[in-house]
Amino acid sequence: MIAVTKLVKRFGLKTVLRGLDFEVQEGEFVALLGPNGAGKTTFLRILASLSQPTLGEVRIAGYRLPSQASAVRHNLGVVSHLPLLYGDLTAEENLRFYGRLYGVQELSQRIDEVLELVGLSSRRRDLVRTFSRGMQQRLAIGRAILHDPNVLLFDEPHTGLDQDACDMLDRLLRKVAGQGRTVVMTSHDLARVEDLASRFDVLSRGVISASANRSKLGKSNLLDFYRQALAG
Amino acid sequence: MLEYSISIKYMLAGYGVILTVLALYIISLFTRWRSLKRDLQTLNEFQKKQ
Amino acid sequence: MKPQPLALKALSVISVLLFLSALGMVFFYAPLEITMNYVQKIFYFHIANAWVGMLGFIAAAVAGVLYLVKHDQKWDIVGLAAVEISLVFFLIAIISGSIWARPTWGAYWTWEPRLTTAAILEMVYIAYLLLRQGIDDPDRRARFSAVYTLIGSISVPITFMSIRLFRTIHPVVIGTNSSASTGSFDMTSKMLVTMFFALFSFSVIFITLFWHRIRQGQLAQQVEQLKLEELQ
Amino acid sequence: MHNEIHTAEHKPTSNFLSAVGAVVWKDLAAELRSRELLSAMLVFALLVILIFNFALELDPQTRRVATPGILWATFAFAGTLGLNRSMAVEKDRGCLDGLLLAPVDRSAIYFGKTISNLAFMLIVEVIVLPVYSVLYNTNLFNPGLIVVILLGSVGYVAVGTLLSSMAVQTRTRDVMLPILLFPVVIPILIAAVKASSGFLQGLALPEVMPYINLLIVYDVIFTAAAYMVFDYVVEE
Repeated sequence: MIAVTKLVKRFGLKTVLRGLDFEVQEGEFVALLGPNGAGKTTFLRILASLSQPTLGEVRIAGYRLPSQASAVRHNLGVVSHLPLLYGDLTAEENLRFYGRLYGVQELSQRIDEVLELVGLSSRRRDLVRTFSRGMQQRLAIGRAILHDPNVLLFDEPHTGLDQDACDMLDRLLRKVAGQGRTVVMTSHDLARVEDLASRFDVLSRGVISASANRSKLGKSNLLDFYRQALAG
Repeated sequence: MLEYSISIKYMLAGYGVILTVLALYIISLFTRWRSLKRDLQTLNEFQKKQ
Repeated sequence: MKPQPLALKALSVISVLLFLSALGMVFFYAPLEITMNYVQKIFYFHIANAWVGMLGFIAAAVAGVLYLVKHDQKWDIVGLAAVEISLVFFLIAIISGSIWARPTWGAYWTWEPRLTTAAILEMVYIAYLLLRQGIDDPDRRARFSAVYTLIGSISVPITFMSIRLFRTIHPVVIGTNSSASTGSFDMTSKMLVTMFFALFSFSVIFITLFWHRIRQGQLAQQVEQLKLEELQ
Repeated sequence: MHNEIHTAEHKPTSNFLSAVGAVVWKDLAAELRSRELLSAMLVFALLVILIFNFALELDPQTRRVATPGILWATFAFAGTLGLNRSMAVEKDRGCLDGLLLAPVDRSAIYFGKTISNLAFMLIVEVIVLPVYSVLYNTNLFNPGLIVVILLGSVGYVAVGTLLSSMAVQTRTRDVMLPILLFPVVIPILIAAVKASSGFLQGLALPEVMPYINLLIVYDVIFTAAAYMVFDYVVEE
């Protein structure tokens, strides 16, 4: 579903990603781990078609970036630590706006479905500005799956949420990931992703330095695995 | 017709400004070059130490 | 940084010689003008400086387009060099022009199209430098700089045209028979020779300075890279 | 539950226009509710007029000459306020990324933002004109003036939208826009002031036409230029 080969990203003269290889099969849920500043967000922005690779090849759902960006964008849903929502519009209006940008068919019905899924049906006519951080993040997930993409990218979605909101978010993430979608999620919080992901990849020094399937990894070994990966 | 004494004064002022600004620019190019060289040197030394 | 190539060293020497010869020609070869006498001698260097400013303006526009097409930092360095030189030489042209204007028109500043356009161009270039200062990411800085030079290069000629719709009092030296506006004068052949020699000398000086300034930009880029590596 | 995957099979033009429409609709709907931007622009515009009143001691004689200049200075100042705010809203909550994630042409985003900025600008102008007329007992209802204001605003907003999307991405975003914008919109201000004063003084059309033509030329050139370079401003 996602195939990245020899990806290099430079900002001016500063090299952030140095020949990174990365592959995700359909239906996998990959947690992308790594310390702050390792380039996780940069990498995810490249996958999201928001930033162009300096060198290397990126393919998502069979389409190449950046030349076929429009086709990739149709297949992509993104949730970042910012909500990407307009505070002065209601929940429903926000979804309607994004739905029109994506050209979603039978939009009203789809909005109902999505609001039901993220548990915000009762607040659909309220301004997003009045929502709590957790509700905004749930709506952001609704926005990301509105056009029914088959690849989802989550960039630190738990940022700024309290425990309850995090748990609620996790349930929702499982729900949307479980529909056969491919998911890549960045995080620096191991405990958070331990139960969510099916695979753990560590990004450090500009490359994927280690990768392990959940089945191979004993439950308590994630921390050891992570430390080893960072130590090189 | 302009009086010679006045005309000469303005001419000198004009060329004075032209030469001064040009000289200032070249001096600034020079000093900036030197300070960049110095930066480069310290950075190189710093890298060697590590 | 490679040592100065021989061509650049030769150019520097030639530039100094040409500058001194031009200065000599202005004072010892060109005849005194009848009505304005000595102050008219400002004209030769005034126009030569304005010419260099113009060359820089064109070079900056070309570098801007090339950067947007090629996406190569090299053109950003060239663009910055062109803008800086253009800024300095137009500044000289403006000041020397006003000093000439005082005894001729009785005021330091007249809202004459060329003078006003040059002043507005200075504002564009100062805005350009401020814009660069406000951006840390070298890639974005180069992109925005190129876009802004492009907008400026289109706007400034239109500015000139629109001010031209008002009446002009600037002396029109070449290309028109009307000498109705005050301050215009007939050029003798010796004056013409002096003017063209000054224009030629300053063109060479422009190339020399431009080259030096580009080399300095490359050095600055090198230092910036080393600093970033240090930080990592 | 799993719908058909929407791949890039939409007709590009209808997709383009509906994306432009969606952006405009979104901006107007949000503004209609909060009225933050319009009220700030309006209050600011009225304050500028008030300041001009005291700064220039607008007696009836001066007023005749100064009115076009005051109007355009007011529009230009209030305009930067609106442009800045309109783009800051996109940047602050990551919405600009949200727009860029959508499978629409970047120029659709540019035209959408330009049209809604133009709408805000025109609304402010429509309110300022009668207020100015009443305050200074001057008749500003002149079809020629309306055309000039429309043409001038189009050019101003075409460049302003491009530059404001640049300005909000800088460290010095609060002060950057007027510094970037004013030196390059001078042709508009010159032509618009001259054309406005021509119409207000009842000059014959041929005398005003050069300025109108200049405005049209500026509008066309800058809309085209901004359309071509907008990608470079938003894409990384």
